[in-house]
Amino acid sequence: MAKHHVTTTINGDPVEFLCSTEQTLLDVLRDVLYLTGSKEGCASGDCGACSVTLDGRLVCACLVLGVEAQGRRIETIEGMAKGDVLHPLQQKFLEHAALQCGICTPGFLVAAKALLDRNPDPTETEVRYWLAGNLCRCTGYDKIVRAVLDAAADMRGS
Amino acid sequence: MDYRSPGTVKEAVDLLAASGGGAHILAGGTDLLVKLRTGFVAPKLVVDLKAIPQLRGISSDARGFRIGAATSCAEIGEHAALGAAWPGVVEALRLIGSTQIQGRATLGGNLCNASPAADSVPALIAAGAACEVAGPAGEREVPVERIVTGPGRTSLANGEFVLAFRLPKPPARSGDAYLRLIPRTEMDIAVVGVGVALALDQAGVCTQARVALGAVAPTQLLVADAAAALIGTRVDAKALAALAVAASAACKPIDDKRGTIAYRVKVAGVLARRAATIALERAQAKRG
Amino acid sequence: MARVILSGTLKQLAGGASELELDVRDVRQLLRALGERFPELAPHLEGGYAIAIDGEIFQDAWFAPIGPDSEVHLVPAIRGG
Amino acid sequence: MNDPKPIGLTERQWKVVGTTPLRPDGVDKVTGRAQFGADMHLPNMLIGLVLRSPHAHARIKSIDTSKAQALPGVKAVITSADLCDLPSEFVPAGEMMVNYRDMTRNVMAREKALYEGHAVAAVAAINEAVAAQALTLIDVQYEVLPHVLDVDEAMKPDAPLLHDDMITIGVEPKPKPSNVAKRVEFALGDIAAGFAQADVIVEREFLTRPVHQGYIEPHACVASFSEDGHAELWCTTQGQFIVRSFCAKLLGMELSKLRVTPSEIGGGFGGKTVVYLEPLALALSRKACKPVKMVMSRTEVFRATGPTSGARMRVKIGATRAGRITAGEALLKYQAGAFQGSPVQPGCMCAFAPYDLENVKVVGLDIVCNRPKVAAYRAPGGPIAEFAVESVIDELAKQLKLDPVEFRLKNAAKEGTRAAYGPKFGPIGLVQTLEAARAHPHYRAPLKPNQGRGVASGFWFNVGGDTCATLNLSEDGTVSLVAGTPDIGGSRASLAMMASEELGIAYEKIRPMIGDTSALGFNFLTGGSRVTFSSGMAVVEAARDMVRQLRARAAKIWEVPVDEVTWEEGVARATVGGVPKSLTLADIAKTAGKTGGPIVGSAAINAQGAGPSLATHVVDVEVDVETGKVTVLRYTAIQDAGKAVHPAYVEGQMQGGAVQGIGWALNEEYIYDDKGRLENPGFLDYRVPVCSDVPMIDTVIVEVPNPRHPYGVRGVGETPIVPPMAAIANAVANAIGIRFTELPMSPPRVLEAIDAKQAAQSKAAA
Repeated sequence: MAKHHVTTTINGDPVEFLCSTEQTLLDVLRDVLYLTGSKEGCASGDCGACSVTLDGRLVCACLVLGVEAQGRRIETIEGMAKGDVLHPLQQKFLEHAALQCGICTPGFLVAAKALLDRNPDPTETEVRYWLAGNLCRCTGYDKIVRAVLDAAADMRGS
Repeated sequence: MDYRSPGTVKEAVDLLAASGGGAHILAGGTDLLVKLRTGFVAPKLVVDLKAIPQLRGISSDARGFRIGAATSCAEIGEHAALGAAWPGVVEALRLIGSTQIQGRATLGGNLCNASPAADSVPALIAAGAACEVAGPAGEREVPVERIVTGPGRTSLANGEFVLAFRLPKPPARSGDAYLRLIPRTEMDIAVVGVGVALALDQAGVCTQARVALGAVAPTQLLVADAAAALIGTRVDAKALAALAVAASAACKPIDDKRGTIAYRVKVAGVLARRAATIALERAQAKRG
Repeated sequence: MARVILSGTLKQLAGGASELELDVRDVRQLLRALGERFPELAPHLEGGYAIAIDGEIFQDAWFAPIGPDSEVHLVPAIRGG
Repeated sequence: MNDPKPIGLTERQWKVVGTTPLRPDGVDKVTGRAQFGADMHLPNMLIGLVLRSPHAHARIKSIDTSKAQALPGVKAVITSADLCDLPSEFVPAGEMMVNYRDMTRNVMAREKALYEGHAVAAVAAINEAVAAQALTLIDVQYEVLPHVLDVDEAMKPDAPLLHDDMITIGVEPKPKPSNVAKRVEFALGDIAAGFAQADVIVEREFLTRPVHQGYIEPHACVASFSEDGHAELWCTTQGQFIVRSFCAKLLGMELSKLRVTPSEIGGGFGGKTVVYLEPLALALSRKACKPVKMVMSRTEVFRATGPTSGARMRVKIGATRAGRITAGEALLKYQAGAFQGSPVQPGCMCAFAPYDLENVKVVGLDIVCNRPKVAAYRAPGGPIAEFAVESVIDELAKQLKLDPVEFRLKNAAKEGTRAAYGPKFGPIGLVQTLEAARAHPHYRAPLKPNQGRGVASGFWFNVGGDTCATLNLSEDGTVSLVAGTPDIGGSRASLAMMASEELGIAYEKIRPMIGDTSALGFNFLTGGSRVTFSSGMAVVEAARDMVRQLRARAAKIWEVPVDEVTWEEGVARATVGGVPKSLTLADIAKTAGKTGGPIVGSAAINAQGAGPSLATHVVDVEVDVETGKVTVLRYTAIQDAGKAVHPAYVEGQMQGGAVQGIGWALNEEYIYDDKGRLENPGFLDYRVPVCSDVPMIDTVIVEVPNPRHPYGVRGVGETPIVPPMAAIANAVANAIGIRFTELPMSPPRVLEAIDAKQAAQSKAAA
């Protein structure tokens, strides 16, 4: 089976790649394009470490075929900071010590950004349920939730 | 394994029919990709239905709502009119997986994956939803409860697929609700799911009811006895108790890694009572 | 003379001796003395045990000093996760 | 952000320690730049996959790899024949006692496959698809044997034996072979006399199930063997040096020929203190002479790594009416998995450690069964035993009509208390954590029907061990800090803070990194809550070494005796000919070449004197009595940190441990079918807590300094997982009047108990 030629946009840049049908978007990001910021924790959509947005919708890259990226717009963790300016969420995660090992962090940040893009003033409960698909085994979630709420407050204020 | 993304219903029907069962439909992919990854399925062809306009989006007409079978749950959840008309259906489909899963999962996939535990299905059945089915012989409309015939099995013929879901206009003074039991608050498969839809007359007496159970039998169950326990009552404590008994009695569950027979039977009754209470409140709220 | 206390498995291996007085000035001397007196004990002492000298635990520390009035316990080495 | 304010008991005025600067590796981790185990790519790299046993227990009659070997694109196939067989003896490896016979067999099955998922062969091929196809071409002939999963079955006289030659250690006369690897015993005082003095005795049986560490990053490595027999290994591990020791032994290599570089590590909790893929990747690379990458799937992680033991336990405690415990007795039977080595010994030692008891007897059994070999998991052994003991303590308090904190205070171990395992404690902070719990507003907050509050305390030893650290002073006065303990939760920050404190230069001037095995002498692994303690001690010593050199250089420059030069806040000062002189660290660095050469501070120590950390947790739960679902409403974790160097990361350890404990208490368990195959090898049905399951976890840091650490540090990482299971069980008991002695307290189990109680009540009423 010949590979598919896919033309897509990743973090605002035009990107072309070849992939087989079996390869997921996560496989393509990590193994073909070397965008290894999206992590594979489960390959079944249960951990959220590979969270990216696809045409603005939060998805698990492990549950999208690479070939489905054709003509779509993908945002990954690598596109979150603008130049040397961190996104407020990135900055707040650092300030709140909202990461320990850091493997889940890219997924949490992408997911949290998708939340704040839609809901600039979420409650703690809304944050917790929105992020329920992102597993963190280190922090107990406390500092992550605080960081998201604080980033939201900051972004509303600015 | 090849991948095709047809742009029309006919093209999709032809591809599926020509594959002789060797093709697998891709909608949201949240079940299929896991099955591909684990080797549970190994189709020769994957047919992505998302490029077909008839499978996308939500519209309403005199009959009610039409939801394209490949519309993502996230999109459906954002449709205010649908949420106001059928809050139980919407809360059910919003329970399918995480935010990430919501961005991809579809009603068509949730139904045709044919899991006894699919969250949207009991709510759709309770709401009296039907499927528009396309296939080599043309299109037909089928009640949702007739699609799934067993775990992983549907009544769809080779080349057929679900185009859209039809939800009727809700009757006056009606309400629906869906509740499920999972061990955590999110990310689990339902151990028991219960959808209830009911309508009241002006005096507050229940005139219509449909009660559907999930994860307690090889397919979702539409439980006539449970509905009968409500119809003609004011959905008071006695009726709710009878509903719980009827719901529990209808269960034919198995012991598995997600729950025991005894647990599912008991909790089906509890959730039926609680879901009916919410549906009642919603129906009463519409009274004014 | 330091007071050396064996318990549990070590006590069994030492033929039931639970407490003894030994003239030792550091951990290596202690291990040697125990090994000579209880040959059954010797293979178990190498690495598997830590030495508590007056309440303070030493692991793999031959030259940790033992005072003339020290109370010494042999306890299983702890590694942790 | 919330500003952690520890209850401080140290006198020293700190400048850096106790603040919460941003972590040095933080930006890399929030931008996706950080390189974890699976993120490494090398040119010409092959992909390796493992063939695993589908049977829980089977003799391997033959393995034919010829067809796989012949598949185009396959570059190497290995079986156990490609690894060294080694004798059964416990030998020191670094600081651990290791049985290499078992290790080589766990890494790759030899005579028998001992659990479903046990590796039996591995391939390396040009890509994953070819490697996967090659696995299907390997023909393994098995003779399936009866299997045994649990300790009670494994101890039956007719139980199938995993190892035909296993004779229980610690039993005289030597018994015939069995699945019991070892019996350990700890005793103090006279247990019979102790119980004779008791007015109230509570005795209960407990059952816990294995739980997985659940790190989000699966095991991953890249191995690259060169034709001259040298090898490089990149891997996600808690200890690059122990990986080197293990792999060199299993491959028959000299240590100097293998360099191991730890990647960023995506969680470990003890589960990455052993090797699985690493020796296989090296053996494949040695055969193929190309780099080989191996990454486990989540399913493989569950089937073949971790977990910690499940256990069957009996605990009996007696107390006087006045509330003094007179005796405690426990029998702990821990699953080891396929090879000996459960954490039953530390479990025995922890069981009664929080209490001042005169009469104690604890017996532990280490029992093999057809499950993956257990690996360390946060305070290994402690949470299991202490769940049982803290549950009985709670029940005793209730029978004595004493507040559970008050009862614990009456019996709490403190400085000078003889631990149940022998020695006397130095200063420890249990009493302070209990007093903080009692004083906390949480402890007095009102509760509603079906809600309950539970309390439990917990103990963990903490460890020290071999540790090196180097501080390299650069020409511009900045410092690169090299440590040898992988940073699993922010330790680079705390190490840089300690260097900053000691050198008197800004935290930002110090760049910490984790060295590979060629950069430093041997370091024991990141585990046992030892990093801030041991690497911290080494960093402080290395900094003091550097300060000595800085003062000497200043003395040379000023031509005064070195003891006239002081070092304060990063500046050397002396009075030279009546004139006060000063040189900053940067000044001295600039001319270092001229004054004697580069300045490097280093320390290579075997850190002794680790101080135990004790904790008390308070939790409120609500039970849905119709569905059996338990919801955690409020949680407060209180712990003695000795000295919290970076309080936010100390809090993070407490919060993370508490939530892991919540998962252990409520939902996490392995489910096996009747053939011994794992039915829930994924995060869908192995239910770790998700964000919406838990409330904020309040923390109180208590600081009872560890006198043996220059800054008073104790480890903090492990103790937080000890109290939650009992605290939650105690809370559930208070909510609905039912004592759970079995974990997890999942909805079906809770509802069954509620129904049984109601049935018993209506029967009694009838």
